[in-house]
Amino acid sequence: MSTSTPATTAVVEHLDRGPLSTDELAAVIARDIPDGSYVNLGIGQPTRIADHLPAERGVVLHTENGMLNMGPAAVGDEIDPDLTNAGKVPVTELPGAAYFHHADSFAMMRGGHLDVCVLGAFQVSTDGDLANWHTGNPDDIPAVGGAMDLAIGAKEVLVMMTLFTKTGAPKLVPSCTYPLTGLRCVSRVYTDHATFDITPDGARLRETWGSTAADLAARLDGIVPPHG
Amino acid sequence: MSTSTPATTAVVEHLDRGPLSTDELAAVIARDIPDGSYVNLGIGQPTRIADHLPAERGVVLHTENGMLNMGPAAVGDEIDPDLTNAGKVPVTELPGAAYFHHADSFAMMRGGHLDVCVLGAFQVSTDGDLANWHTGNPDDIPAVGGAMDLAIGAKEVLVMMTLFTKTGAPKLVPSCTYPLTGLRCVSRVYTDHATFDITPDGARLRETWGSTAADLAARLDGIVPPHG
Amino acid sequence: MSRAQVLETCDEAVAGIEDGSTVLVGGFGFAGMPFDLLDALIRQGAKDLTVVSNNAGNGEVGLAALLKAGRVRKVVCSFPRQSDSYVFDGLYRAGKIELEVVPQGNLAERMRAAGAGIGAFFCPTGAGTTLAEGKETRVIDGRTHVLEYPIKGDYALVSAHRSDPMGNLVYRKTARNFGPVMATAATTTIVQVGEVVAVGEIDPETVVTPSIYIDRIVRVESRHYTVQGAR
Amino acid sequence: MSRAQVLETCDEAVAGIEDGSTVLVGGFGFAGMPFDLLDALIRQGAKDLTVVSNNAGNGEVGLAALLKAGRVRKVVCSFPRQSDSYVFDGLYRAGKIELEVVPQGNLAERMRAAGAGIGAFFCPTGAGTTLAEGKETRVIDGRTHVLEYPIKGDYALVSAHRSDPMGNLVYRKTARNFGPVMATAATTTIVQVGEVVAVGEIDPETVVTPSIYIDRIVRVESRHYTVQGAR
Repeated sequence: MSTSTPATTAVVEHLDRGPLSTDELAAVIARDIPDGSYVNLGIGQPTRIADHLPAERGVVLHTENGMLNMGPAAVGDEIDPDLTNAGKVPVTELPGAAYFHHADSFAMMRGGHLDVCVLGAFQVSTDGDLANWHTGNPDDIPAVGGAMDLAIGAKEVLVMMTLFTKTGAPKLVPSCTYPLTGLRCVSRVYTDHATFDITPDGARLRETWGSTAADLAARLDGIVPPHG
Repeated sequence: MSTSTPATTAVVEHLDRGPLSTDELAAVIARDIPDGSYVNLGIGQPTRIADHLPAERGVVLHTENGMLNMGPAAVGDEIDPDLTNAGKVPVTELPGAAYFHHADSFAMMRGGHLDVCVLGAFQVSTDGDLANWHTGNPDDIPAVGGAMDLAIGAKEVLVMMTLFTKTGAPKLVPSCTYPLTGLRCVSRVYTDHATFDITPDGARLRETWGSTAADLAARLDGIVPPHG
Repeated sequence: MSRAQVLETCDEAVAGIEDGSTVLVGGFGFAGMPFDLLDALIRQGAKDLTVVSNNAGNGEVGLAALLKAGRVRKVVCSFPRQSDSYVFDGLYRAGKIELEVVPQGNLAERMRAAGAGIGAFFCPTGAGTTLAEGKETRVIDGRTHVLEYPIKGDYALVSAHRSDPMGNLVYRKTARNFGPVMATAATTTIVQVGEVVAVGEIDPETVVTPSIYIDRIVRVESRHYTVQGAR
Repeated sequence: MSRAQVLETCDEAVAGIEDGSTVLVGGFGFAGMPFDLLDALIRQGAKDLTVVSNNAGNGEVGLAALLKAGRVRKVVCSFPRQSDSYVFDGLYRAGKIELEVVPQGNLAERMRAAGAGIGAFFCPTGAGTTLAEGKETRVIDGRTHVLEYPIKGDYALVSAHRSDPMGNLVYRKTARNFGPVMATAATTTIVQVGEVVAVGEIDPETVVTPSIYIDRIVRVESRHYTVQGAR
């Protein structure tokens, strides 16, 4: 996973620009996914990463509703209601695909065979807890889908999210206040402002966009102090 | 299972002949297997039952090495080393067959989906314990195969064996002395001299060949006294 | 289970489903949903049902129609909340239906366990979360596992692509999803298929659900549906 | 696991198997036995192996040849005793090999558990017998169940009928047996196949082992073997 990590622990700061757009963030994550790996992209923003994984990268996409080597979204006559992704969006099949039933699909996920999954999140704790399934609001209808299985099952669980809520509150926090999806399962957090490795010492900044590491660390609790 | 059982509890005695041959016993068991049922025939003598199940009976044979609707033994050019039964004897495939892997095959057995299995036995206890996998002789190499899975898994576990050892000792006994395969799993015992139902009260004689019920009961321990 | 019956109508296929039954309903959204069997079940009238399905219905067809008809006491599913799950949402908020949310992998594996004779299993999914509250846990190889029990159905309603008269089934693309697992986990499995071909026409190497799991088969007219809804 | 490698020789395919490894070996008798990979493993020289397989070798080829070469410390299997298992029998009676007998269903299910992330499971098989002695038991729904743990391999050696270069596999008839389960249960899965076809030539509906489980693929000449032995 770490071919793009600099040899030193210095944080790479991109100060000549603002935070990443969703699409730019998707491209950053795509860059870090090793060629030839088997990957599950969660519903929502992570789906966008597929646009940045050209065929020559050899990345095989898994969808938990029973398919490997899923292709791009179906358009026009390609649309087949028997062929959808986990978000129930019509998709296509690539050569070398395979179909299987739900127990086999989740055995694949839970058995540790996926190299990478990328999930959205409400919050991630600096020691890697993930909260992405329930706001905790008693009026909300809970719905977990496959999130808890992916969280415990993939070899690397990456999170893609904005670093702050609309009101400016950090979503990378010392301890999640939202109901948890999985404990200590996240290995890396990708956000519009910065990427972080979850290490035994806490969340460590890797790369920033539009802010210095020091400025970001000051806005967050529980971040390993940057040495760059 | 009991379409051939007389409405009364009277034992049917066939005194105009001797004990059944293996082939005759196989025919008796075949007669009691309901049309259209899914059946596993254990290695050895029970295999012979297939010869008495004509196609119009609609009985589907399962072999634990991954197949439903197994056909008769292969001969001549039919022999295909990729197609064998659980005894590793080449067999054939009938129309409507299905292949599956070993975990799926045993899920089918253990999940209670087989209507009937017929197993050989060293001993059966009068409360239905089965001993058929190991003589208990310390010089013997133990080998269990699928016997313990069949014993707990099939809806009806039938035993096919001789009633007495070569030295005349009963094999239907109050308590097995051989190592057990399964506890209280046998529902009916078919032997050359007689058939028995295993009931909550013990083994109950159903039908005899060449001996009266009273004579057989006298040679056995733990038999429900015949009222015939 | 002994030989399957091929029936003429969906009404015959769902005959005898009792009030209070647990019914496993195939499909992931609309893909693989047994629309025609669900319509027949509404006509049949069984009520007070517990439905186990991945979702809690979409739009007003299929499972949502069964819910709307007031026949379901409880839904066991992984993902009830969808953009068009307003029938369920309304019943839930009105306190007219119970909900048990189960992680999707546990939903599948617990039904597999029911079909495979597994009494219970330990799995890390959900450990430390509210969905594992009150459940037995155990640390195995340094990792917390949760003990999960089988989910068994009285009936399974499944949709498949093709069957032979014995009940060997093949599915189509991701419409396969829960069908093969549910078929193993119910006392009585009822399947609607688009086509019944002669025995021997399905390659035994490609059978996904072997005939042993199927009790009743009914052929239905192929129905045009979109991801937005059936018909 | 990331993309599979297609290798030219079985020697390359078994490279790196360390002394002391646990090796899952496919096959039920000779059907599905990876003869060529086993021959290469003998040449490769790894020793002190634990072999998990349904049987303990037949005649003097395949698994029996590996045993005869003295490379196996322990066999975990369901059925070691066969009419032609004299190589194993001799080693066992001479105290030169350990044996763990596992009911066949537990053997399959424990490997499935290893592949499926199940930490342990309760099953009635063997309850009350000597094969469950010392194992944890629990009464579930009135029936005694035994707690069984996963069997995980460092390597799996599997034989399949056909592959594409990604590692999607199909098998042939009852030679399928343990291959699909073992492929999921090992850190590194090595498969010998009779044919490698282009990506896209295997119908995605008929794939039995999806590519994710396969690490190394080698094509071998089709070998004539009988139920009595290979070649």
